Amino acid sequence: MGPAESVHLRFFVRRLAMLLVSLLVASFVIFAAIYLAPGNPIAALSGGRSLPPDSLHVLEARYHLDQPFIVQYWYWLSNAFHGNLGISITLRENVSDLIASRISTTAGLVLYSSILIIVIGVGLGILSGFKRGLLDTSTLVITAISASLPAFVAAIVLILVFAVQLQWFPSLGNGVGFIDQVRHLTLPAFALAVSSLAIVARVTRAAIREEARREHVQTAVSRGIPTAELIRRHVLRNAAIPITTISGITVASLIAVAAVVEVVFGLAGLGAYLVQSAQSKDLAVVQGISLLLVTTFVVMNVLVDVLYAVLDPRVSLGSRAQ
Amino acid sequence: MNRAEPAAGAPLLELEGVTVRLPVEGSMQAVLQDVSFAIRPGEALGLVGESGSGKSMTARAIDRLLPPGAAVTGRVRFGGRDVMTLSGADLKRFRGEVAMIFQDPRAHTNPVRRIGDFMTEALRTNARVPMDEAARRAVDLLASVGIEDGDRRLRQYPHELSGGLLQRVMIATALLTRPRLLLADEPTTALDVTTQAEVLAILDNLRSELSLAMLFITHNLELAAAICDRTVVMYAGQVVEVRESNRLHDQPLHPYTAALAAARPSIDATAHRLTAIPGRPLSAFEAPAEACAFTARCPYAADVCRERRPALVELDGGLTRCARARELFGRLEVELHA
Amino acid sequence: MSVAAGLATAAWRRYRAGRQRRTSPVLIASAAVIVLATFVAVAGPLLAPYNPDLPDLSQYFVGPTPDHLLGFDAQGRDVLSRLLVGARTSMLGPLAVTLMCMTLGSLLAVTAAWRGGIIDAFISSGLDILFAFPGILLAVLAAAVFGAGLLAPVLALSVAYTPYVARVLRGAALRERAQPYIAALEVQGASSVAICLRHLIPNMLHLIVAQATTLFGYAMVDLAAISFLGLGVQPPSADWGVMVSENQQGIIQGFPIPALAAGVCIVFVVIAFNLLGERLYERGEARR
Amino acid sequence: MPEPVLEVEGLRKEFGPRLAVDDVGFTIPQGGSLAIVGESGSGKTTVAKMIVGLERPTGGTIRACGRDRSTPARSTRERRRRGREVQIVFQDPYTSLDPRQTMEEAIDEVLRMHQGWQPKRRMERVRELSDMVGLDARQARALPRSLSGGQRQRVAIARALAAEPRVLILDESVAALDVSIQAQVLNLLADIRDETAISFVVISHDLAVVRQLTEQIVVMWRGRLVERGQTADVLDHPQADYTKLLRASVPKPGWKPQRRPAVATG
Repeated sequence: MGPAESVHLRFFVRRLAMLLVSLLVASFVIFAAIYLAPGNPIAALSGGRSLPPDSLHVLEARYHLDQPFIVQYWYWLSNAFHGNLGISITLRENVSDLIASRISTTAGLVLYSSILIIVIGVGLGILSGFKRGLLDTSTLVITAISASLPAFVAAIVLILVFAVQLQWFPSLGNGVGFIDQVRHLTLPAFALAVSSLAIVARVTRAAIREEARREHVQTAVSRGIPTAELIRRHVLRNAAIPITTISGITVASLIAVAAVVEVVFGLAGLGAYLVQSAQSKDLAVVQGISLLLVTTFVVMNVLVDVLYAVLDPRVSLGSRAQ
Repeated sequence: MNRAEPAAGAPLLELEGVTVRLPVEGSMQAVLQDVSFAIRPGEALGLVGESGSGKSMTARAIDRLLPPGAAVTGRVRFGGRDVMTLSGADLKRFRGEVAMIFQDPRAHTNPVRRIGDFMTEALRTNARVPMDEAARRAVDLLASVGIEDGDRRLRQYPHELSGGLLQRVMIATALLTRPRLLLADEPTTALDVTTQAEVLAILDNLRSELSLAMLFITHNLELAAAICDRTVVMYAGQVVEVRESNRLHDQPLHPYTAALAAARPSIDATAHRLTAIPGRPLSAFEAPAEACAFTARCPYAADVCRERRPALVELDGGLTRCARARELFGRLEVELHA
Repeated sequence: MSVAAGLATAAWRRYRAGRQRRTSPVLIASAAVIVLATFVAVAGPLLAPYNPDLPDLSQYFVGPTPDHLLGFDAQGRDVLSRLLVGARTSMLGPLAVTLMCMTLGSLLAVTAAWRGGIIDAFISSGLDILFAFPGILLAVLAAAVFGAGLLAPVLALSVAYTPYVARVLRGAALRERAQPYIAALEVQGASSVAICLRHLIPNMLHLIVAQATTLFGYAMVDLAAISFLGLGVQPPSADWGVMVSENQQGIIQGFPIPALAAGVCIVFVVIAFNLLGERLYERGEARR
Repeated sequence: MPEPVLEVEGLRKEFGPRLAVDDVGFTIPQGGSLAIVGESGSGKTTVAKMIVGLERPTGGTIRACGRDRSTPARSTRERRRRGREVQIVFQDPYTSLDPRQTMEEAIDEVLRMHQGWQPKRRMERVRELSDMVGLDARQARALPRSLSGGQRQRVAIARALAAEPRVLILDESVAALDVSIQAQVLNLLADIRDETAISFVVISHDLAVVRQLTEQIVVMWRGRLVERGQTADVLDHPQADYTKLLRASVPKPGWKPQRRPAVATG
């Protein structure tokens, strides 16, 4: 193994350690927040009904409520680690099972959106980065507006136009079967993607412009490298670093915003369930879903970092791009 | 390689009245004014000037690297062919025959590509030389610029090399396509003096081995005089003097050249005060249209200097753009160093 | 998330820098929208022609009339009046988030950049950990724990946004701190507080203001989303996010104006803040 | 021999595992001038930073005007007193001025810090200083961005002089200037030495500049002193191998670039 590889390895190991610390702290915050929540945990567990004393003891023992805080946290965390996230008080079911039944909708929505963001956002950015003129100008104007469009406003506009007026897509529900599900997810995915897509397009465009101006591109020109090669090997390759980064970070943050879109379109996803549980104070569910979403978010951010380190040979030496 | 051979004794590169205008805040401003000079095959020509004098712009004009929107008039000929009208395969061949090295090698290498990729790129894409053959030639050339462990270097990234080393890689890379002219834009300015000496020695050796012509751009008059056969001095986008290098310090033709030499402190003698040039260097677009650009700072400025821009005239085997060149000839050196 | 955060910073800066300079009409228009929104937020209840909270089910989704320019909402309340009154909470929440984030973020950023070493490492890793929470998620969590309302989401968003702000500003402060003019002042014997207050912060003010402006836009979007989800401002209080939520059914039933009107208000204000932020940043950079 | 105004002894600086400065020592008499020459990585700028207190020495002592300054100043008063002992002018005139401050404001700020003067008295001093460095009233009221490189460096010099220091460190202060402007600034510095009793420490890689400005010289190589003496002597008859190499590498008419016998790659 050469020195460069070992530096790389050290970077990844350090990054992994940071990931674990972040997750530990995040899980602690999630647990502590619920623990500190006003109100009696027994009342929360019982859904507010009064219980006979021996039932109380059973509950206390089952949830280790008679133990110190830190021990309770430890039980919760190790259970969570084994896939046991407790029981929903409203549905009387395992939180893990409830999550499992809804996860595919959210995953599908986020995936669909990500594809839209990467294909349309990056594509549009590249086109307007290289070609000045009408396309570029209109991209700039449209993305300036859509970058400021909240997902739920985008959602109602899409419903109004494509579901109510044109009736191309359904406005509510999950659908049955793959094709129908995709059809049901189309408007939600666009609503979720629209502002991120605009930001990705703008960053891509700026990155292309910036990289094309670089002095090393001039060197390549002075050496007679053909334009197509120049764009591929120097402009696109180098712009891929910021483009990957912004795409990755944007996609990661979809996880949280998906909740809003799921609610508007009546999708049975994790986010909508989280909101519903928050409203009904079903805290075990809130804890479970929060933990899952935070973990996904943190892991995706780490993946962005790793991808960045792979794309940019300088990063492993600690000279992070500023 | 198929080269258009110029007639014997003809210049390799020839600039004739090259004027470059760039769009600055909506209007076109001249950055080069009527620049003419020639480089013979194998000759080293120095190009000296302060900031804004247009020396880098001259190199860019020759290599057709001007920013978009630039308007060029006048002629640049390389091997007898008009550079401005080259296109397609001819342009590609021209760029193979004219190599360029820059002041900041780090900015001029792609940070995400390995040295080997950078060095062999032109060979592989333009001359269709296979990768291993190109790599072998790169390692050979690295050895000739004093880098012995070429195989390892090819696998490294630019940020893993020091500035001096990277500049030597740049030189080796420039020579890889077997050029006939090297445009060197302040290639040693960012280096320490001992590294500079080393890099220049390498360049000097290779140049004579390959009978390579060179345009050496620098702000350092002594440096140009030391390593170039002839030197062009530029001021405010204009050529003000062309002179054999060994006579540049002893018998300058233009007051600006003389003043520039006198303004530098000497390493050999302590002077209490220097003969400074008053004012600051003008950029090309600040230069008056109907007067000598140096008038405001020139101790010899007379009415004749303010009436019109002087032409480049021949004097004592050199060229000078000074209206009073003849009467001042022989006096400049003595008086300014008094 | 050090690298990701750093990258977000770089990307953010690129996003700004990629904008081309345009003439000031955009700036003037943005400023006008913001001034108008602020005025309405302050004086809304006085401007409202009708009682915004008085339901009249007979007027369910009745369209615009000359007396009721935007018609009635799902509960038969005057939409225009609700928009005017709703401006207050819609603007106040983001304002609170922005003030808290900018104060905390600037303080942490300048402290970290100025002191360096262990203090910087401590602040930076603390921020990295906070970076693990997406803003909306933290707000939902806060609302679940402390109950729905404006306060919990505002606090949660402030906490969630601070790392982003502090990251960008720390980078700027580090660059500024490395400038020789700061070293010259240190050599003169100026105190750290004086250098920071009189030189370092003023020289990054354009970035701070630009950040604040953009942040306001983000906060507005996220708070409106929280209210839309029913975890923020509670009905029947008038709030733009709540209004979209309450009148969402109208979209499908063919009465889009009440929901759209509130949505349009949010979008206009957010666009104005985003554009203003960009222009201010560019101006600051151009002046250097 | 007059009282030394600056004494440096056994100075040492480690950056992690890297030894940047090792056992550097010299003294400068009142009104004297010393050059520290060397190439990048020689540690010369680190020495300057330690003298002005921007870096903390790992070992050794620094005394200015008889007072120790090897450890960070504890009080504001102490810090300001050190400011009146040693001042510095940096290489880059573009970044060594606050972009939001005019020359008048910059100098006024320094005067307020060091002297208990009334505004009128301060304004007079600002005018004196701008005269001294050759800037007119309009330039003194201009922001740095509308001044040229040479003018900015004059502002930086005036600001350093406003503290009326005993020692002025010039850290490559003319390296970034055009030749014709460099000569003007070198002449200005020569005049300042003539008119005041100030001592110069000139940090430079440019041997000709050093010869112009200093009487004494120390040559640094990889963090250590390899030669010291009278500037003219050392430049005319270098003793250390490194000084000889440095001397031989300076281009001048008739100079032939030489390859070093052993090529160090790295």
